[in-house]
Amino acid sequence: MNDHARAPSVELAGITKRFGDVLANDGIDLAVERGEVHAVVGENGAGKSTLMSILYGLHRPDAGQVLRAGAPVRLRSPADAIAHGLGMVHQRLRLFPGLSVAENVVIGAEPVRRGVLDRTAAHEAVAELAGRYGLGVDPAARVGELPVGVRQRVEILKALYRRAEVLILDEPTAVLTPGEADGLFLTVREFAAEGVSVLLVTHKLEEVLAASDRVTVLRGGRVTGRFATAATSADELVRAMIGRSLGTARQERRQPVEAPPTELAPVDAAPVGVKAGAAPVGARAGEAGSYLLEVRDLWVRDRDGVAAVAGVSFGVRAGEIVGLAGVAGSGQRELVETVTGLRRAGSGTVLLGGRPVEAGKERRVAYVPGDRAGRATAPAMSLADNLLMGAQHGLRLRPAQVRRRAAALVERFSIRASSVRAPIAHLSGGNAQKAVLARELSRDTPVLVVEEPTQGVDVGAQEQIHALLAAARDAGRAVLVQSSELSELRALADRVLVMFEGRVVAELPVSQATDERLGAAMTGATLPQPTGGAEGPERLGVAGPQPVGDAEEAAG
Amino acid sequence: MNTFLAAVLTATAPVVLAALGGLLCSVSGVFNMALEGQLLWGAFTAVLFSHATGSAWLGVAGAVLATVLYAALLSVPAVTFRADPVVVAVGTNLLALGLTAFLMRQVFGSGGTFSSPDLSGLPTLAALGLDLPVLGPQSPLVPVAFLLVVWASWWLGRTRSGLRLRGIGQHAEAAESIGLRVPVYRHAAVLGAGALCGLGGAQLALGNVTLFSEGMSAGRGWVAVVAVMLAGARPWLGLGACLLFGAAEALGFRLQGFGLPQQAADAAPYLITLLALVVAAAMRRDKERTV
Amino acid sequence: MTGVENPTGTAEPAPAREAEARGGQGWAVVRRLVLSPAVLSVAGALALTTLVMVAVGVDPSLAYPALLRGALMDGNFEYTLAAYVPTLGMAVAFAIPLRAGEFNLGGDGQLSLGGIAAAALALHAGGSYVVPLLGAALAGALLAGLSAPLRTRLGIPAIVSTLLLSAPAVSLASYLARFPLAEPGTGLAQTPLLPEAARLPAFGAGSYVTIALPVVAVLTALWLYADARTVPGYEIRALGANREFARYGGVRVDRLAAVTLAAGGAFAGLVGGLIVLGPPYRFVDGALTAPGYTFTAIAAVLLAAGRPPAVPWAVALLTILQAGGQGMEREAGVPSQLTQIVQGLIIVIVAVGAVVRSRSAGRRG
Amino acid sequence: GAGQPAASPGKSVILITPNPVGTNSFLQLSVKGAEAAAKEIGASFKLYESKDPTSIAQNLDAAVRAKPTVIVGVSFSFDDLFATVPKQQPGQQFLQVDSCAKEQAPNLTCVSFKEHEAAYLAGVEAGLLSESGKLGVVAALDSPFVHRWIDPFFAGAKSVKPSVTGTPLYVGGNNPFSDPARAKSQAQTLTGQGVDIVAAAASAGNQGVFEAASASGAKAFGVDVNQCAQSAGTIIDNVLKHVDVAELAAIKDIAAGKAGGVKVYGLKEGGVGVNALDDDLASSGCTVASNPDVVTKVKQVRDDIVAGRITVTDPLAG
Ligand SMILES: Nc1ncnc2c1ncn2[C@@H]1O[C@H](COP(=O)(O)OP(=O)(O)OP(=O)(O)O)[C@@H](O)[C@H]1O
Ligand SMILES: Nc1ncnc2c1ncn2[C@@H]1O[C@H](COP(=O)(O)OP(=O)(O)OP(=O)(O)O)[C@@H](O)[C@H]1O
Ligand SMILES: [Mg+2]
Ligand SMILES: [Mg+2]
Repeated sequence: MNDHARAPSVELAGITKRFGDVLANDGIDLAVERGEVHAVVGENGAGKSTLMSILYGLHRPDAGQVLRAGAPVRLRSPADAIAHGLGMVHQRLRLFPGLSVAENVVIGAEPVRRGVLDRTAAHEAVAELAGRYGLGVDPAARVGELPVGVRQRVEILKALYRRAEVLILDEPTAVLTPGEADGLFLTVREFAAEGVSVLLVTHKLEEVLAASDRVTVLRGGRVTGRFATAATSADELVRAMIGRSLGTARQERRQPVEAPPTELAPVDAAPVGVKAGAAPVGARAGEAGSYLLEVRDLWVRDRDGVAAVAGVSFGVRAGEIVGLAGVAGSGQRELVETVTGLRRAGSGTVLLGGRPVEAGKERRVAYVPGDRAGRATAPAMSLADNLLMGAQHGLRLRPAQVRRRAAALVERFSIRASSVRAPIAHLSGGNAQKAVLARELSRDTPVLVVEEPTQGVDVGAQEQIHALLAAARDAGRAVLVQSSELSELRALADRVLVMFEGRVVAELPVSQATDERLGAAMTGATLPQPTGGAEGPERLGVAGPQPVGDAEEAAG
Repeated sequence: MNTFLAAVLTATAPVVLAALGGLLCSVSGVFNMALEGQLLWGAFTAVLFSHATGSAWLGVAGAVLATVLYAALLSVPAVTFRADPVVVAVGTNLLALGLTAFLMRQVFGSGGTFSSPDLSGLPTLAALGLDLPVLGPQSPLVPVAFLLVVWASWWLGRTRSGLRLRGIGQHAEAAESIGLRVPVYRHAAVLGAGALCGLGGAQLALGNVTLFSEGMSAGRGWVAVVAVMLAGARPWLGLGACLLFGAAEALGFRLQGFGLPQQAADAAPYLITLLALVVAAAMRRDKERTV
Repeated sequence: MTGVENPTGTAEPAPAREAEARGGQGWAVVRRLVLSPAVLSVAGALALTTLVMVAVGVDPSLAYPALLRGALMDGNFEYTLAAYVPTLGMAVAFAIPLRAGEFNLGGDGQLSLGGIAAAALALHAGGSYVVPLLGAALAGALLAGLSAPLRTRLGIPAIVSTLLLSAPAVSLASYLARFPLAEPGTGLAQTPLLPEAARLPAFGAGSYVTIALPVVAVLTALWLYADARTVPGYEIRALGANREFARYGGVRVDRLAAVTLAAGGAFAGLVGGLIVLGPPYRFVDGALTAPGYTFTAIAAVLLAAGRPPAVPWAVALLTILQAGGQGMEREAGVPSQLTQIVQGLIIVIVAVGAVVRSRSAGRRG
Repeated sequence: GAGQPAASPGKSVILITPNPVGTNSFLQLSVKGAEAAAKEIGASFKLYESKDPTSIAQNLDAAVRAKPTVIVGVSFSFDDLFATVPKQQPGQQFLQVDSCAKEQAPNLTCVSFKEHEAAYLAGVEAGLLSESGKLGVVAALDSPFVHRWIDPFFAGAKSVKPSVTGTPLYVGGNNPFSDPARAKSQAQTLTGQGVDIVAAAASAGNQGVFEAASASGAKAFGVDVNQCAQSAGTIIDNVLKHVDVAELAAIKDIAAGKAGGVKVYGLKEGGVGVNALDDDLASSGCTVASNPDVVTKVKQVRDDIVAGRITVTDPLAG
């Protein structure tokens, strides 16, 4: 009895797991006490998800064992794990697209009345949970029709509903807004206070520092550091993770370069592969090229006929990064899809280099989609084949050349992959993201559109990706970045557009884009116009064709 | 008109039962193309047990049991070993054809058709004192078939196991990660489909007629497969497809009497079903456009 | 349907091959071969069928040699080849759209329509076999191509529309063969003999092996090449693996899906033409669909589990099984019902063996 | 049998069918005939079932290699092959049942039937016995060949009662020869329209036709063999085609060295008929037995046909 009381709530001892040639976990020891929030951090491919999957019975370790309250347990399936009081939020969402939110949350532990599903109770329970933790979802909505961010909330609700004694969260905040993330961590703390042990996998060190009690750092499948959160710093964690400190000038702004680049060079040619102490990322405020991407009074209706994009106008100049902020579902997705020609505009125009975009025709922008498994990759195809998509031309396919090109990209973008022939599904989440970025950045299109550029990407790679995007801008590209990470937008963008209910409700130069201002705009609150006279909240955005005129003036 | 309705109901009942089975499988994520063979096996075993016991009801029970066993030939390879269910179905359909014809010679001593005055068929509803003139002279399994559709629709939508089955079919990994034992549900669905095909076969051989003849399922299992593909996870839609198909068939029969070529009558149910699909799809699109 | 789960087949069990190379010692190789799931599944199938034979009083020592002779020896090989050619053609007809994620279950209809079109052209257009063959391919392509707009404009899956269109096409061909195109004065359900000029040249007088064999072989090889080594082949694979991904990558997904469906239909129609223009040189109603080429072909393609180069081998396995079955009936007096039983069992067991194999390879990889 | 010669290794009969025998009563009869013949001449018997023209050719090849006493091919499906193969194999005897190849070789014997004459007689019975004046036929498939059973049946009925109408319905579908449920449904359609006599020509579907007739108080005709016992009190008579008898005779002749030529079996030769003409009518179970005047009339029509006073139009000859 006493022993049990003292034993950690859950303990992983000597866990080793090999996938073919990849040693994903190499003798990992990790213990979590009752009521403790334990962060697990590490580079992409460090083995975090694998370790969590083993704990949840999804993979079986080659060596080592799992102990629960001091006693070894056999976890052959998630059913076993659940029986032992474990719950997990997966990095790759595991939801039923055809079921409603409420059904997704309660399935497996359904409320029943007289042998029949109690839908009312399910809806109430979900609404109550969602309300309590500030995760706004409609219990009756069909999950397949929800944006990724909202789906993530459903995944979290699932774990909350089950009230596990050990809760595993694998990158739960990857697509949450800061407000939602804060709400989640409040919840997590509440749980911990009730005695729940929480394992938190994340790449966001602020979250680690703010929410965890202890941290375990993985690198190359091994534990490279154990820290009490209170006694460590971001820098120390980073060093344990990647073996060095981050570029020091991350938050500083670089001075504008002298002249706008006259020629568009493909990113291939631009300096990439940022190493320690590489060129800092910064905005070159005020430097205006011509509009490479222009959106004029765009209206897009979704399937139910509701205006998802309602009269949006803006432009992105050569050599500029424009950020796109907004709560998930505010029309960003539809806007981006229309800009990239994957969706037909209801009315209005999108001009790329002055030429209108035609839906369904050749894509003329490089585009990094936010939905990695759904659009950005074909998980079952090889990494090489995934890296080719969009660049294929001619009639003959030269597999050797495809592989060579893939190997070069893998090398250049430091993607961790065992082989370019293996399915891209075998890559860790962050490495898959890097592969998509590698593919799109190597396209020599003047306009680059990126959704969630660092979704699920480790801090080292975040820095690298930011440098790549900045390099693209410096090479004279027009870059549109949508991110739910406000700090990311602030670090990257020259200007930030905020969308709310299908409209651009604010445009802020990066110097004025504080969390408070952005947050207010994102939730539809009116805010004092930062840049000039506004007639009302709706007109806060860049209205009508003014930017076009500006551009012409600037060009002339 | 009354006889037309009755004819449609009689002809459709075995198809409805098989389609319902296929639908349960498809909801659980197993594509069941073995319905044709299972229907045939059900018909044969129904006759076998009815003849042996002298009771049509024992024949029905025997058919259900025997076809559940036969369905294990699909469920074990496809669910446990994860073999391609379509390939396995091609095998079991062939097996059913050979096995019924072979056993028929062994048991009844002759090939081709077996019918006998000793073979007791299912009674009509009227004979059981349940006179429902609208339905015509039907075996009790006909209303049972249609009631089972109602029940399945309710069960899938409103019960715990129904919800879980739907979830498993949509995303097996997700189901596994909430602790559902996916194979158990899939086995249950495939074996349940076997039971329904047994019932359908019994209706065919002891209800529609009272005899067994080689290959007498005659494509009904394939019609059921089409219905399943049309219906997705919605039992009512499956029922609708079966009834539409049956009605078109019966109409084609009647029109033959007015000189419609037999080949056109054969084609009619397929073309009418396709036409109905096209009209439904076009209407859906129109609605989307006008909103 | 699991056929599309890994349609790319790109995951090569490279480590397995390396292990093989390393394990140069003969013993390990032999052991692995003997214990390989393929060998085990064939052995299992044989054991089970032997049991069935013994149970019903058929001498297996007569039946098995008869099976082999019936497929491969005594002049039977000619007929096995004659059955192999249409089955392989139908396999490709199913496999092409399958690579793009579309199921073509309407093979019988495309086959029949192609056959009757070839017969009609040969009888009424005169000339050589070229025009009838092209007409057959066109007929099949049009029928299968009909499913493409149904899919893209109205969202009716090809698997449904091809199946629904198949039966009416078979009926139409049957009607034409029985009435307008029937051999005059006989009332038989067949067309008259086709003119000499339209008949396919055969290898040897009266042989059932015609130039259909090289035609189908070359076309199959072209498909295998196109699939692995051309950009459209790559785009088709990507389309099958993830439609949204292909669309995002600039592939005209709807058009490409339509092309694959039509190409599959053309293959099936062509096979119909090749059968009809070969001996007995006429369209005999039911003769195209009775041997069940379509479903044998589907089973073979699914058995090949997304590895196109394996398709010809899977077709060969199933064809030999069927041809040999007839040999068993003739020589060993095995009743045809028993042949069906044996074939059914073998297909089930081989289906299991095929995945056990790919799964163990996947685990190693 | 004791008195019969034992099967000698040299002698054998090989029967090749164009389709699997299955439920096809005509093919079943031909198997029965060939089996009986083999027994009588002391030969072994083998059945080769085919499924399409290619497998027919393959089976014929294999049969030729086996060098049996006689190779029997059933139906017109052998017309093409038997036009060439017998010439290439002059030492081998061939028998074609139910059709005959053009340019007949001396080593090819043919037997064919005038089933339309029998169907006409059945029609006469139906015309005399129908009260509603509405007749129907349920056939497996709509094919000109099948009209040999349909058109003469209606013609025979009209010859005795000009006002009768006849409706043919076809089973069709996926397995037209073995779909009793569909056949029954077709028969119900007919009886629902007031038809009181239904002739069945649907192979395994016949039993379904009988069930429908029996349930609605209508009467039916069987085909090929005596089916009267299958539904007591429902079946008037059967359109008989004595394939087995003709085949037995032909094989015995060939074994005895009398090969070649075409033997046509009509009413005259007793190769086709109805049970009403048979001596054992009383024990046949057929209901026509209780209508002696009908039997008399049928016999008279038979005599007229045999004597050439009535010619039954063969739908195929047109
Ligand atoms: N199913 C699999 N098959 C083969 N290799 C795998 C598989 N799953 C993971 N790996 C490999 O194991 C290693 C660890 O992957 P894992 O997903 O655990 O990383 P991670 O730390 O979660 O990374 P990320 O932060 O990018 O999500 C990676 O190299 C990955 O490619
Ligand atoms: N059919 C193909 N086979 C193999 N690799 C291809 C094929 N098409 C494109 N690629 C790869 O994509 C890369 C990018 O193609 P891009 O459109 O930029 O043309 P490119 O660099 O001019 O190539 P190329 O020299 O083939 O014209 C090529 O260099 C090649 O590596
Ligand atoms: Mg991970
Ligand atoms: Mg990650």
